[in-house]
Amino acid sequence: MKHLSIELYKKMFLIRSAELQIQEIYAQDEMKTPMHMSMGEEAIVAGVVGALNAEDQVLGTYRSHALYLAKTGDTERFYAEMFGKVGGCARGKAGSMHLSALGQGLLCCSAIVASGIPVAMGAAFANKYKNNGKRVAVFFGDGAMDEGVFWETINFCGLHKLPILFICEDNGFAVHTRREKRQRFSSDHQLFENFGIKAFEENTTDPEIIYNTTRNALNHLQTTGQPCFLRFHYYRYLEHVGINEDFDAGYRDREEFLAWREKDPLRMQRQKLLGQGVSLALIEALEHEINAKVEAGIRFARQSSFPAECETYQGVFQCA
Amino acid sequence: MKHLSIELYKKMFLIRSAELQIQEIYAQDEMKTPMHMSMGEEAIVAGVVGALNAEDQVLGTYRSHALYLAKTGDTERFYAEMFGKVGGCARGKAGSMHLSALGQGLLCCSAIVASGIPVAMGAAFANKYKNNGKRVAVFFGDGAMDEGVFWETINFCGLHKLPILFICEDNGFAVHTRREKRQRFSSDHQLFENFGIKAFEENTTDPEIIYNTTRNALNHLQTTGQPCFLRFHYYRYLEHVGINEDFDAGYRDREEFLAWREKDPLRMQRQKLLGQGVSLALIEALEHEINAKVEAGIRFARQSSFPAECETYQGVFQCA
Amino acid sequence: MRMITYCDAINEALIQEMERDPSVFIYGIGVPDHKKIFGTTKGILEKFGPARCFDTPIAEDSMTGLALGAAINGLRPIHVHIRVDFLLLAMNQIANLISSFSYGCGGAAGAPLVIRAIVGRGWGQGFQHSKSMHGTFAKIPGLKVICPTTPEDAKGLMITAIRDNDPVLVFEHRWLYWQTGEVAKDSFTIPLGRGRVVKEGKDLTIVATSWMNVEALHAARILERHGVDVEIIDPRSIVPLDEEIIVNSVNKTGRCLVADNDWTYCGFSAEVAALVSSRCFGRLHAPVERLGFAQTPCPTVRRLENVFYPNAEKIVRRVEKMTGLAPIDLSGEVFYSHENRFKGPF
Amino acid sequence: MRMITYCDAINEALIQEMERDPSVFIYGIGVPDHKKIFGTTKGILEKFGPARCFDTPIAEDSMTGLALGAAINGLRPIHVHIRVDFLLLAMNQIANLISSFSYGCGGAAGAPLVIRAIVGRGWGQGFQHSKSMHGTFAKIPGLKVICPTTPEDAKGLMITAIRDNDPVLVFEHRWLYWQTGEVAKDSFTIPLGRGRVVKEGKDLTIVATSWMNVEALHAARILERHGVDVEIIDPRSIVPLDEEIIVNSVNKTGRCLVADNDWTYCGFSAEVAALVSSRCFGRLHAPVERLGFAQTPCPTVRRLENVFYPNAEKIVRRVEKMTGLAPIDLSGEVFYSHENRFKGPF
Ligand SMILES: Cc1ncc(C[n+]2csc(CCOP(=O)(O)OP(=O)(O)O)c2C)c(N)n1
Ligand SMILES: Cc1ncc(C[n+]2csc(CCOP(=O)(O)OP(=O)(O)O)c2C)c(N)n1
Ligand SMILES: [Mg+2]
Ligand SMILES: [Mg+2]
Repeated sequence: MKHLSIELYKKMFLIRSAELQIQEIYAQDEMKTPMHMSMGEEAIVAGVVGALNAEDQVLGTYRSHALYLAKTGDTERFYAEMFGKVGGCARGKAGSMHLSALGQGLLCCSAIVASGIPVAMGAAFANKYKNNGKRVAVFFGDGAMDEGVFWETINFCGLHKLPILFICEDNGFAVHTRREKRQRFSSDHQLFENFGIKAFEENTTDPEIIYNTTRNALNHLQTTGQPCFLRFHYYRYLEHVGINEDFDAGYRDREEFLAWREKDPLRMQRQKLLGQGVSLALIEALEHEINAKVEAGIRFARQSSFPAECETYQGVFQCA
Repeated sequence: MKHLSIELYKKMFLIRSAELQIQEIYAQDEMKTPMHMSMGEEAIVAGVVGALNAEDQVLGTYRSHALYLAKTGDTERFYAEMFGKVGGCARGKAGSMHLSALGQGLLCCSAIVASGIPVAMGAAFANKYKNNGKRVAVFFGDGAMDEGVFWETINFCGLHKLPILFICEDNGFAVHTRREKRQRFSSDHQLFENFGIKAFEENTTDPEIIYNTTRNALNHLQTTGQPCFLRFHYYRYLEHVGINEDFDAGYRDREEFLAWREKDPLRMQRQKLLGQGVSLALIEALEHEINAKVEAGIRFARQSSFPAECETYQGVFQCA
Repeated sequence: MRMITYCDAINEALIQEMERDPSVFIYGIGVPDHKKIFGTTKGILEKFGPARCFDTPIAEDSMTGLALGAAINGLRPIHVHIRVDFLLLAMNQIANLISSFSYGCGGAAGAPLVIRAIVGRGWGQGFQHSKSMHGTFAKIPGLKVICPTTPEDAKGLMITAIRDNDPVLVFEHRWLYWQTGEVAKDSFTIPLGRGRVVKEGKDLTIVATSWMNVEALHAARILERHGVDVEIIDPRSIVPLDEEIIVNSVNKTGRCLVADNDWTYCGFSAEVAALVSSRCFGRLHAPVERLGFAQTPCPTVRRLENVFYPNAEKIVRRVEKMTGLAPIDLSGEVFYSHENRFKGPF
Repeated sequence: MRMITYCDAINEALIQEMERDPSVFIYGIGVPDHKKIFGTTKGILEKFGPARCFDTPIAEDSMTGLALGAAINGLRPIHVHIRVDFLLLAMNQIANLISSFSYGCGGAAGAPLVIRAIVGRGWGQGFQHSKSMHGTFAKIPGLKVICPTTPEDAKGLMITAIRDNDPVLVFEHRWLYWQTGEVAKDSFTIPLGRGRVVKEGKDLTIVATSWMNVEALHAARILERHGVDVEIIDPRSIVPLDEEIIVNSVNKTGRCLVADNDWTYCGFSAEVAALVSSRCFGRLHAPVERLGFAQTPCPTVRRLENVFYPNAEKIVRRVEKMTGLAPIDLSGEVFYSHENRFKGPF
């Protein structure tokens, strides 16, 4: 229990720390890639990924800093990709919006809304075909459910009972547009039931609740074969794309943010650890270690070289 | 009441008679266009179109002989289109799969599954924008609900309360594939409720039941502003495309067909009329008149000329 | 050697690859039904079962995503579309995801998948069932695109496509299904990116794609009787393209007609014309000419369809103009009409 | 005359047309939000209300169907996409329905709708936010496609597009938004299908699209100092195409470089090269050359992006080769870099 709390805190702290560094140095224009920040959603990603096995696979969107860090624990290839260096997870060709780590189970992050969802279905299909026991969790925003391909996918997954979790990271907005302006549907349970999919929902910044919900979903999948849809609410701290706040834009209130920040997942979990009797010294040591890892990642990225110009033409095909 | 029964019978008889003629003469290869026959669905189309006002608008699919005939009552432009003649509703350029009659409210028939559904939404949007009181009914097969665009469309229509009826002509098959193999979802009422859409369902070959269901739906739309989804079951008498039966193909049973044909909409309605005291002589006179109209349509088509070769290049743009 | 149809050649390629490699599976609307995609998938369900040969909902977008995801996880999907027009619903997956998957992970892995798309004229199919579009897909970097013409090419290129670690789109013209040719029984591959000299000649080069090779050959026979010796080049693969075989031929003949089974404007025929005009600059006796679909949506009525589609007669007429040949009397000539083989209904 | 930006010119065109014609409405993801599509939709919600200016779900396919249906029923929709890449999700509606609507009803009615698609380089946007694709859409008969370059063209062509009874796709390069130029305040139209001579010259013709006109002009200034007098032609509209203005220019100069803001393979540059090679046959001193995107998905890192995208420097280098000019020392030259105007974040 305590162990789990610490593990989840570490995952979250890595994400937060890594993004704080991005905020810190983005203005230096070394990272020429559009940043869709994860700040605010750390508990979701840490909780879900924490509940998965290492062999399980995930897919994400353009907003996948958290997912990459939680799934891989790596900071070097992460930052090198942000810096556009050959040491990056895609040799600098993909940038912030298209992180991947095939060996560690992050299969694809697509910047076209909802487009990773059917790809995740394909990955789950393959796992079932090979009967290898791996599960797939696909992360997407509430906006993805606007797209028809989402509905096509849940239908097929429900029909074929594919081993997949749909993780909706619901921040109530697609860019600046509220969910109510885009989606008429509301009652998950009833709706997804109809597609043979079990729905779960949590409105929390506690990664352990998310962890447990995910475990329940995985159990449900295991015992019934039914895919699960998990909706987790959170608040996007920063602007849609970029590293700044945007409460002056007028489409949402700073008050809302402040209410959420009261329950900031990092602060809450840290308090919980202290309450569980974890010593401040231990926590600080962990934090220190993670911060050092983040700094090491940035150092690595800075030292890595830019790809040679000829690399522009490489990697288009596997078999030339 | 009796009047309605007669009107619906006339609509159905026109459809059946027109298609019997197609079956009769198709082998002569004058109609070089793939035929997706309406035989079996007459009650649905007659009932729904009968319930609409003349100014209301409809859209259909490649399987829209019935829809065209019920909405327009025309046989000349109908057959001329089948024959590829300039007298056709599209001067012979569209054929059986793309009938239209803009002046009479048949806006578009698309042979890409589900693709007419969002177009119907646009038409309904325009009617609401202009506040002209017109309603749109879009016809599609059960297969159309496989496509994501269907879900996108009902979401937007539910959200914006557009004046539209979704008419699902459910024959349980997409080409040769049963619905259960393609669709996990089942409970219309619950499902569409979630999208702000009221669902209706009938399994009947009685056009008056369909007429009444449609009237109810139109009333519901009128009073609540909610779009409606109407599922009507029927049996496709012939092969998916073509004028023949296909019970030897093995994907469905002749027995099924025979059970449905017991309830053939034409025969049932005719019996009903007789039961209502409509004289056989009157019925036969109506039938005779309609058959004559069908024959006149075919004559017209035969006499109409083929488009000149230069017409290939015309009509691509309105403003050249 | 054995003579078999193009249809059977494809079927054989699919079966041999599925036997060889359990990661190959085939799916799509109607794939296992009794019509068997014009016969190309016959016996597959029976032999390999529903896990490796299955039907789908009518949901091209997500079903294409399925191919990509399965390919990432080590399978080799073959997704079949009975008309290429339906691929337009999957354009996002194809052009935004599949094409850039390898590049987008820095070349770490590819997406070995095959998309089979059937094209070609039918029974008055009209503007929504008549496209070809190999040029449209060829424009997107990261996709390989092939148009096999002969039964031998159909088998050899299909096997290569399945084994290739990149996404390959295969365009199959339905009229070719009934063409016969010699095909080895054993499995064999034909490399992508190598064209084929269909017929040698010295006066003019016709670069033809897919069914247009059949028409070009017919035209060449007619022209031969009137003293014009045409060379026909079938590039077979649109991406990668065998530029050399085209350039060498035109350098020899000095004249080039591109007969493409697609619209010409911004299409593959434009690419070949641009390529030839540039690389054979100074060796051309006349401008490169192009034949393709009329720049209109496809009409349904036969008379206009005949204007819309290119064929042997139009090739003859164009070559006459290009070579200054007097108009040939074609009144006795019987041109290919699918009607003679395949009557309605569609 | 007044100098305004391209962005303001579009905004003015939209507002003037919405004032003039109550059947015009504008919608799309983000259209009414505070970012106002780079400012092009500013003031519209405030002036015309949410019935005529509204946001949508992220559902490109159905939202494009909405345009067609509304157009059939007499409205004039303007559908906006902040990246053209998202239009690929609507390919079915565009290529299978909208393009053939007029033809498919025998010319009885058209589909008067406008689709605005923004293209152009940003802040390392990568392969899913970088396409251009005017050539892809231009290939489909029944669609009109325009790429305005100057503020004046942006306004005049936009107004024409809105009033046109056919579907018009407008490609707007985001870097152009901040370019300024003289634009009349009152409403005016510029006919589709007429190109513009951006700069007269006698030695070589550059046919440039969209932003490439800015780069070509820069290149021309450099080349001028070295004795090469370049003529620049902006076709402005891709469909219909003003062939004559291109052909006349190349007949005069004898040399042609096509600088297109898109991939070259099977693209618009291939079409122009084919056209010029054919119609100016015998008058060309050298083969037509083409510049465009590298035939790869677009990489993110700046150094490779610079290889991927064509620009003034590459034009200069290409013209040097085409004209036999000695390499110009460009070390002192400051080439356009959006970075100088627009720093991250994206
Ligand atoms: C198909 C498509 N349409 C539009 C966009 C532009 N876009 C980028 S992010 C976004 C909002 C997505 O919202 P959501 O899915 O809720 O994710 P969030 O950003 O809130 O995490 C939009 C519309 C896109 N990337 N892809
Ligand atoms: C997008 C698309 N995919 C595939 C097809 C091929 N196709 C034509 S009809 C059809 C079945 C449609 O079934 P349904 O909607 O139930 O209509 P029905 O034929 O039963 O009336 C299919 C798959 C198509 N026309 N469009
Ligand atoms: Mg969101
Ligand atoms: Mg059906």
